[in-house]
Parts: sequence; C-alpha cells; structure tokens
Amino acid sequence: MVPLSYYLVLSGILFACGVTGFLIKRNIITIFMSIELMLNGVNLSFVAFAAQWHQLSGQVFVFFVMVVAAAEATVGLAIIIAVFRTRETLNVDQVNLLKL
Amino acid sequence: MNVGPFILVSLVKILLALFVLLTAVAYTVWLERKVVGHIQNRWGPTRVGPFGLLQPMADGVKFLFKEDLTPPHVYKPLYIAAPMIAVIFALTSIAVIPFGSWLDIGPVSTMLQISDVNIGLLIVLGVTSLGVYGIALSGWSSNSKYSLLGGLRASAQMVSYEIALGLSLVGVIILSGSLSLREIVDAQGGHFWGFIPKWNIFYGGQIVAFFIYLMAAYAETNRIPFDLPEAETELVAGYHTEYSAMKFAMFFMAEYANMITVACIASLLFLGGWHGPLGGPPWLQALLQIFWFMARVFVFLFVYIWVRGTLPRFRYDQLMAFGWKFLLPLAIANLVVTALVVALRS
Amino acid sequence: MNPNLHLCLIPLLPLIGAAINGALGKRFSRQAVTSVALLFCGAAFGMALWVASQFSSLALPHTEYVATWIRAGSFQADFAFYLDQLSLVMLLIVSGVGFLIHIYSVGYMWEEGGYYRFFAYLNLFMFFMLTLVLASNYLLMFIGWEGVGLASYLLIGFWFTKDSAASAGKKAFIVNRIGDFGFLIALFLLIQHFGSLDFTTVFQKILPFSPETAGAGLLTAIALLLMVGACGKSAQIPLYVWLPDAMEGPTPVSALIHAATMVTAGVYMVARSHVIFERAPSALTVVAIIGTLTALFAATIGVAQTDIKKVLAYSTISQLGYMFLACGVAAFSAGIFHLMTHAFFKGLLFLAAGSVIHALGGEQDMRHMGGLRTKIPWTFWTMTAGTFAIAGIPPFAGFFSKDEILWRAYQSSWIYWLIGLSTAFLTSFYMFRLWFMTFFGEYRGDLEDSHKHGGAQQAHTPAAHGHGGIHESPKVMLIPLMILAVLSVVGGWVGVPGSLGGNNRFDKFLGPVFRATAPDINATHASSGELAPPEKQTEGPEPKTGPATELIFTGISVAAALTGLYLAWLLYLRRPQLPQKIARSLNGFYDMVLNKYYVDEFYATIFVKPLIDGSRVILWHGIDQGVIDATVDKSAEEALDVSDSVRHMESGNVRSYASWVAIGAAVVIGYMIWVASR
Amino acid sequence: MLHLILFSVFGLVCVAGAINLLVQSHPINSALSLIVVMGSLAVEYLLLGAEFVAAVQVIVYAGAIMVLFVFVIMLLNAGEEERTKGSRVSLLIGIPGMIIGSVLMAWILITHSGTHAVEAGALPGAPREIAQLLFHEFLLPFEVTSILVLIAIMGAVVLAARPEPLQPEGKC
Repeated sequence: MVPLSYYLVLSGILFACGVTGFLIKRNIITIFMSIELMLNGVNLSFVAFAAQWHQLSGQVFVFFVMVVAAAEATVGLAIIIAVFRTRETLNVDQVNLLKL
Repeated sequence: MNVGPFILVSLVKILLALFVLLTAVAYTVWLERKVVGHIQNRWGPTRVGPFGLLQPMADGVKFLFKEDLTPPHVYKPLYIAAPMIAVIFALTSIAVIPFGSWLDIGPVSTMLQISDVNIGLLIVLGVTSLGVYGIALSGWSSNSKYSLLGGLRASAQMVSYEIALGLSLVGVIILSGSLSLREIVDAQGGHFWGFIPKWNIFYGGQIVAFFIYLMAAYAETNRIPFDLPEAETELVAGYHTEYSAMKFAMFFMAEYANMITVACIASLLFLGGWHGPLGGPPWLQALLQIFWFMARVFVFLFVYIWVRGTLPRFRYDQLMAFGWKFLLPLAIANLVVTALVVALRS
Repeated sequence: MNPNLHLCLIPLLPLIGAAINGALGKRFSRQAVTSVALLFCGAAFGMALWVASQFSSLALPHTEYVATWIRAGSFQADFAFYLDQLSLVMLLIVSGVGFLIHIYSVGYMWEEGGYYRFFAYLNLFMFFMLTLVLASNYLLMFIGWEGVGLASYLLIGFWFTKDSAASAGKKAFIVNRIGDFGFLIALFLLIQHFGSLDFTTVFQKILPFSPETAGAGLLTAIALLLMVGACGKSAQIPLYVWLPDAMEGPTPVSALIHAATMVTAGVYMVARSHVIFERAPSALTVVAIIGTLTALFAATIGVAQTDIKKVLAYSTISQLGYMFLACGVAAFSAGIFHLMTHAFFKGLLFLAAGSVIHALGGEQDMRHMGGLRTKIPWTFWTMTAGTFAIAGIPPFAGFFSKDEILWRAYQSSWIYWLIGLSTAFLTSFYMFRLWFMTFFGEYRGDLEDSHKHGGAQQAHTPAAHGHGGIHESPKVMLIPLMILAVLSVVGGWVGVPGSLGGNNRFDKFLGPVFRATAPDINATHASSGELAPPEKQTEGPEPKTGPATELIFTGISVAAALTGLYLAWLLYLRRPQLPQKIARSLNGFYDMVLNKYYVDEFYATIFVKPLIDGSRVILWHGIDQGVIDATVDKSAEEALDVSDSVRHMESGNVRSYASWVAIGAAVVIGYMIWVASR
Repeated sequence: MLHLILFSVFGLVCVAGAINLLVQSHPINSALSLIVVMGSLAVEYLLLGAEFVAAVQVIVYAGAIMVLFVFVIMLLNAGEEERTKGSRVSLLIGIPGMIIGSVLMAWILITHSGTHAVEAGALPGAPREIAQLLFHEFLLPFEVTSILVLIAIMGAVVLAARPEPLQPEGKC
C-alpha cells in the first residue's frame, strides 16, 4: 500500500517542476505548458486526498480545475496567437512592452 | 478465478481480437476497392485470387518489401514515432469492445471482451481522441507544407468534431444510465410493441443522435466527405505525403481500424449490439451474437464505403461551419430533449 | 376633510413641459415646441382655475401632503402644498399672467435662435414660481425662491453671447444671493427656536407672542432677515441694482419675471409671514421706510431715463416700493391688491413696450420714437390703458390699489403718505412722459414707414426682427395685450373702497388670512372686518378718519396724477425744448439722476472691487497657488521620484514578474510550514 | 506491493516527463513530454481508484487541451527557443531553486503528514456518485464554470480573429 505522502511528494515535485519551467523557459507556449504541469500536480494531490479521506468532492474539484485549465488554455493560446501576429516572436524576453 | 488462467485466457482473447481486427482491416480495404469499383462501373481487384480476395495479402507484402525511405529535413524521432502512435491508438480501443455476452468453453466461462471496464465508452473516446496525435505529429514532423496543412486540418477537424461526437453519445448514456458498453447493450435487449427491438435508435428516440454520430464519425476518421486532411486535389496526400512503405501502411491501417472501431461503437450504442432474433443452445447463442454483431459492423462499413463512392468533398470552412454551427447545436438540443424525457419518465 | 385637489400637479405640469422642451426641443419644430410649452403652461392655468372654482367648498387653510422630504430628529420638512386665499390669488396671478406671456412670447421670439431653450426656461420658471407660491413650509418656498432666481438668471442671460446680458445675469444672481443669505439665516433662526418651518406650525407657535414693541427681539431679527431676502428678490433699496440691468433679457421675460411675478415674491413672502411681522413693529417700520424710500428713489430715477424698458424697470421698483409700504403699515391685503393690479398693468406695459420695440425693429430709445399712435394703434390703445392704470387715474385698476395704500399709509403716518403721494405724482409724470414721447408728436427715428431694411438696428440688439419698417405686431402678441388691458381697466373693481360706494371685496376675501392672526392687543383691528378699509389703527395718529376724509385724500391723489399728466403733456408735447432747459438749469442734479445716483459705481468701489482684489491676492495667489497647488505638485513630484526608484523592478519581462510571484508564494509557504512545524 | 511498484514506475515516468519538459528546447518535445506526464498521471488516478477522473484526464487534458497546444505550436511553427542572458541567469537560479524547493517540500511532507496508506480503489469513483455530487452539492460552481467556459470561447474568438478576415470565417 502506498502512503499518502508519496503521492503528495510526487505532486509537489511536479508542481516545483512547473514553477521552474515557468521561470526558466523562454517560449511562451512552454511557459503555458508549465502552468498546466502545475495544475496537474495539484490535481494529483486532490485525488490523493480524496482517496485518503473517502471524499468524492476532491475528485469533483479536479473536474473544476480541468475546466478552468481548459478555459485558460483557450484564452491563453488565443493571446499567444495575437502576440505572435504583432511581434513575430514567441520569446517572452522580447515581449516586454506589456502591450501588443 | 485465479491469476494463472486469467492471464492465459486474456492473452488468448487479445491475440484473437487483434487477429480478427487486422484481418477485418485488410478486408475492409478489399471491400472498399470492390464496392467503389462497382459503384464506378469498374471491377475493382480481380486478379489476385478469386474476386481478388488475396489482394490484401499482396498489398501487405508489397508494403513490407518496398524501400522505406525517409526524406531529408524531417524531424526524425517524431517522423518515425507518428505512424506508430496512430496505429497503436487505433488498435488499442478494441480492448474494451465486447463482441458478445458470455462464452463457456468447458471449465472456463469468459465474456467475449478483452476487459470489461465500467467506463469503457470513455476509454474508447479517450483513445480515439489520442489518435489525433499520430496525424498531427506526422504532419508537423515531415517538414513539408502539404503535410503541415494536412496535420493542421486533421487536428482542428478532429478536435472540433469530437465535441459533437461525445455529445451525441451522452444521450445514449443517459438512457442506459451506464458507461459500460456491456450494460448499454444489455439495456437494449427485448422488444417493445411486440416486435420492434428496443435499440436506442428506435426506442430511445436517439435517431438524431445516431446521425450526428455518423457524420461526426466520418469527420473523426477523415473519411469522405470530410477527408480534407488528405484531400489529394489540394494537398498531395495530406499528412502522409512524405510517408512510404510500412509507415504509410500503418496510417492506412490506423484509418481503417478507426473505421471499424467507430462501426463497433455505433452498433453497440445505437443498433442494439449483439441482440438478434434467432435462439438456440448456449454455444450457438454465443456464436450467433458474434455473428449479429459482425453483421451490423459490416453494414456500417458498407455505408461508409457507399458514402465515399457517392458524395463529393466539402470545403474546409464548410466543414468547420457544419461542425460548429449545425452538428453541435443539434447535439445539444438532442441531449436536452433526451434528458427532459428521461427526467419526466422517472 | 377636504378633497384632494392634486395641487402638486400645478407646479409639476410646467416642469414636465420644461423637461420635454429642454431635452428634446432641439429636434422639435418651433410649432412643436410652442404647443408643448403652451399646453403644459395652459394646463397649469386651467388647473388653477379649477382649484379656484372648488375654492368656496374648501376648509381653509387647505394643505396637501405629498411626501416627506427631510426628517432629522424632530425637524421635518415635507413636500406639502398650502392653499388659502393669499396663495390662491398669487396662484391665479402667476399662472394667468404667465400663460398670457407665454402666448405673447410665441410671437415675440419667433425669429429668435434658441427658441426651444427660451420656452424650456419659461416653463421652468413657472414650475419654481408655482412651487414658491404653493409651498406649505419655508424650505419648499426657499426652493422655489432659489429656482426662480436661477430661471431669471438663465433668462436674463438668454442672449449669453452678448456680454452685457451675461454680466447682467450674473449681477442679478449675485445680488439675489445676498438677499437669500438673509433669508437662510432667518430660516435657521426659525428652526432653532420653533423647530419647524411649516407655516401652520410656526404661526401657531408664534401666535401667543405679543408684539416686541420695546426694541428688537427674536421675531424682529427674523423679520428683518426675511426682509433682507425680500429686498434681494423684490429689488428694494439697497439691493435693487440688479433689476434695471435685468432688462437685458427678452421683453417677455422682463414682463413675466421682472414685473409681474418673480419680483413680487418678496411681497408675497412678507405677506405670508405677516404673523411674524405683525409682532415686530420695528421691523414693520423698517419695511415701510425701505418701501417708501425705494418708491420715491426709483421714481426720480425713472424720470430721467430714456430707454423705454429702463423707465418701466424703475417704475416697477417704485411700485414694489408701494407694496412694501403697504406691508410696512400692516395693510397686507392692500399690498397684495396692488401686487395683483400691478401684475396686470405692468405686465401689460412691458408687453406693449415689447410690441413697440418689435414694431421699431429693436429700437429701445424713446428719443427715437414718437408719433407711433397711428402706426401701431392696437399697441397704442393697450399701452394707454396700462399707463392710465399705473398713473392711478380712476377708474383704472391702479387707482384703487394705490389709493388704498396711500390711505392706509396716511393712517399710519403722514410722512409715508406725503412721500407716497409725490411718488404717485412722479409716477404719472414719467409714465405719461413715456406715453407722449412714444406715441405722440412726430416720429424722430430713422426707421421710415417705407419697408427699407433697418440693418443698423438689427445689428445692435438680437431682439431685432428681420422686417424693417414700422409694423403692428402679430395677433398672437396683441391678444394677450388686449386681455391684460381689459384686466388693468377692470382689475381694480374687486377692491372698490367703501368711500366710493363699493365694499372692498378683495380686502374681505383676504381678510381671514390677515385679520385672524393679528396680535391680540389690537383685537379691534382683528374685528374690523366689515367696515371697508380697517380704520382703527393702534399705531398712527388718532383722528382724521371716516369716509369723507378718505374721499378728500382720494381726490388729492387723483389730482396729483392729473398734474403729472398735464406736466408731461406740457413738457414733452407742447414745448419739447423745455426739458433740456430744465435739465441745464439743474445740471448736477440732472446728471446725477441720469446716472442713477451713481449707485452702481458706489457699490463697485465699496464692495465689488475689494472683494475681487481680496480674492485675487489672498485666495488665488495666496491660498490656492501657495498652499493647495504647492502641496499637490510637491506630492506629485515625490510620487514621481519614488516610482522612478521603484520602476526598475518593472522590467516588463514576464519572467521577472513570474519570479516575483514565485518568491512571494515561497515566502508564504515557508511561513505556513514554519507555523505548522512549531 | 504490486500497487507500490505501479505507483513508483509511473511516478518516475511522470517526473522524467516533467524534467524532460524543462530540458527540451523545442516546444513540441515539451508538449509531448507533458502528454506523457498526463498519461502516467491518469494511471496514478486509476491506482487511486478514480477511474472516471483518469478517463476525463485523458480525454480533456491529453485529448483536447494538449492537442490545442500542439496545434498552436504547429500553426505558429515555433522553432527552437534561443538563449538570452536572462535565460542563463534564470537557469542558474531556477534549477537549484527547484531542487531545493522540491526536496524541502518532500521532506516536510514525509515527516509531517504521517504515513497513512491509501488503499487502491478506496472509494467507488464511479461516474454515478460523482454526478450526484456534481449536480447537487456543486451545482452552482458547475453552472458558474460553464459560464466561464462560454466567456473563454468568446474571448478566444475575439482575440484570435484577424482584424481583416483573409478568408470566410470558420477557418482556424
């Protein structure tokens, strides 16, 4: 049987990876994917806790997280496309005028 | 049932299913060539074997022995991985598809299904939705604009139509109250008004959903009239322009395997699965069930080919508009109506 | 219990009209604007008439509560309306004359720009004036008070492109503010001492007071402050200066606001709060003195004016003086009576003058008029009626009211009477001077009958009208003139004094309002309702009463009026060169009069200039620039520096922001872990 | 036992995928590794008995969202990400930061959150129960999220729509 803490550690590691990716990647899309990675880590801990405390609501929260992630991805990618149209680049270091 | 026999039986079933599936793929190709040929007043393959029945073998051999060349400037790892992804995901979904209820062979009594998952339908959907990666990656990795356009089209189109597809299935799920394919089929047993079988397409009034599913399925499997990703008149061969030999064959197999999966799902969800009129001893029952099931799948595939022989190809914006502006609202409406009916009935 | 008369509708109807015209009038055709304005104003008038018809069946005073406006502790002010004889009279005058003048304006303003604006303002004025008249507490009255001030400001400055008009509007507004200041303080005193502004409540609380004969007291203070307000609104010394300049506005405005209705608001207010005044004799004396002085003073100025409207303006001031004189001698009903007649004939005179100006294409200087009798007969005849009325020639309206005022003044003190009499003489003199100069003799203007275009005239006043050549005004202007003419002939007959065989019905009608509340020490005065003008007065010499004496005095005043007529005829028709001679003979005095005793200049040097200088030096340069601007600028610079130093954190690089966020999150998590692990 | 083996295998796959996401310089590789992460996460969910979540994870995340990512990457034809000095700095700071952070977190979690065992299939993650919960207790959040999605769709259309459409709309 697997201790709960293992799952939490796993999710923590994923989350940390996400944060790091967010910080060190230059490509907007990759940064976005790092965000998704963080969300996944959180989801894992949600499900783990749900299984731990026999609370289905944990899983329900995962669905909400997914929906939000989907919405966020939609809008974010649209923004990326718009940025790319005007800037011809996806490098966040060159997208530093805070306006299109 | 202890582990040893279980694994054994499962292995046997997997091998059987795979064999059946691959042969089915091969002969679907043959069937298509014959039918389309007759539709177009040709003979189709006739030389290899009687009625060209051995044509698939010949094709397979040809593909195996052709030179497998990889064009330069391709992104190799993905270029190689893409067809595998496609075919793997296409074949995987067979794992949860039941061909019949139960089969008793001497001591062992097993269900005619590799594994019965209580969310089988979702798994099928998930696997098929993963299938898009094969095409998209192939289109991107082979570093050619035709392929890229094909891949783009394929991914956009498949993602779009997946929504309508899923929504059309939800009606059935509501009716049968389960996600397990087996239970869904069981729910369709019996008759109403004495003679009409209680298939969802009749009984649940899911005929609308059925047609939505039909069109969405054509789009999902990139078949005419929605075969924009490989529209030879616009992009040479779409996403598999740069592929040859076995890799190309894999895409081919993937496509037809997907067709078969879709056909299976359709017959399971809408056409009452393996329920049929005749009765008899148990072993005969089991075989009959498989037969009825196969028959439905065959009919469905025939319709596929028939449509291909008949209809012209859409324009891409028409395709998208059709998916988003017609199918999706229709599916939602159907869903709402079904939910209302169920809610009122209970 | 009285039936609900929906009095609130009377003010609201014009407001609706104003709203419609003001909001949408720009898009309307002139016909549409006209119909809207006339419809709502006429509806108000009709309503007033209906109320009058119901009046006899009412238990007075009749109040209607609409809504609670302010409730602060025990103090409460409502939207409530108050109807008694006094407010009914005012209501009829305001709505009736106002309606007539609306009709007149249609003809007069037809070619003007901003036609819809004009009528929106007029309706707005009607709304506020009716509110003022019908208000059941001082606060609501004050709203109307301020509102009419606003409306008059807007209307005086109607031709705001004309510098003089704009400044005249401002002047009127500011001077009124001074008066309102006094009014407000009076209201505060009332709230402080009686805890209410409601007429009935306040008066009930005041009734038991006995007159503060011995010098000043609370009531005297309140009364005087109210009087200050009245002075501002009704153009009495020392706050009259705005009224002559107010003639910059269109003539109908002068007629409606600055002759018939608004300026009489002060008189109405004094009469309304007569309960207070009656208990403050010293205040009454002040009122009377101010009234008399104003009357005489304005009359003397009026003699020398040559601008037809200016003459009328000063005559208005002096007539208002009469009314205050009447109030000052506690003859409120007489004051209101004169208010009514004055509304008729002064409105008529202004409208007729407007018709003359209209006929001469914007000419206002009497020296360029003359001999118009034959050219604009209708105007002439109506004007004649007005002139005779104001001059106090029997049996015209002015005669009765003025005569009663004089009589009552005499009963109070013969000085008032003497001054009043001389004022009456002067009044008839300058009015007939105007009359002769305008309509008799030969035409002195350059605008000939031949329809040549008087572009010159049109240039110098926007009132100029397209068609040069002298012409009679259109029907729509003449009909109100005729109605008013009839009214100013017969208007006085409701108050024929007993000495002339009538029994002062008007006085009787208003009796309940004024008598019932008189201080109890002169109960005789309270009881003397039947004998026409109440003769027994506590203040004022004892004898010289009785119809005979009154008849004599009537004769004297008529004689004075006739003398004025003769003199005017002599000077301005018979020997037109005489006036110059006389003017030369008493040179300095004439100039002084001509320049209105230099009052404006005086005010300018004493009040206005110091104020402006003080504002510029202290308020503007000192406080505004020195303190406020300085602090603001300084803080802005500080903010600039700080943000400049912090700015470098904001590299615009997304990842740097992200790292800030991450660091923050890390800190928080660390803190939580620390807390948890402790 | 089997359980632990499965967990650790797929957990390792997960971490490997995550690391790969960071290491890879080409977005499409990162995307693929992220897909791998998601797939193995789905397996972890299965181990936790949340099979419905697992399925939805595959369908929504791997099947829809990541497809969208890949699509955009293909559409913009994003190439290798070039290095900038900022990136080098952030590498120097970020990588150790990540390692320290995750190690710290792991230590904290293992030491503080005792060792309750999570048994497989602990609870029936069957769609039926989840649906009960979702449409009764969490009805309001559900509707709100649906509105959120609607808004997101509109926003995406508005943002991505070209100012002057080159061809009739509908084409992505």
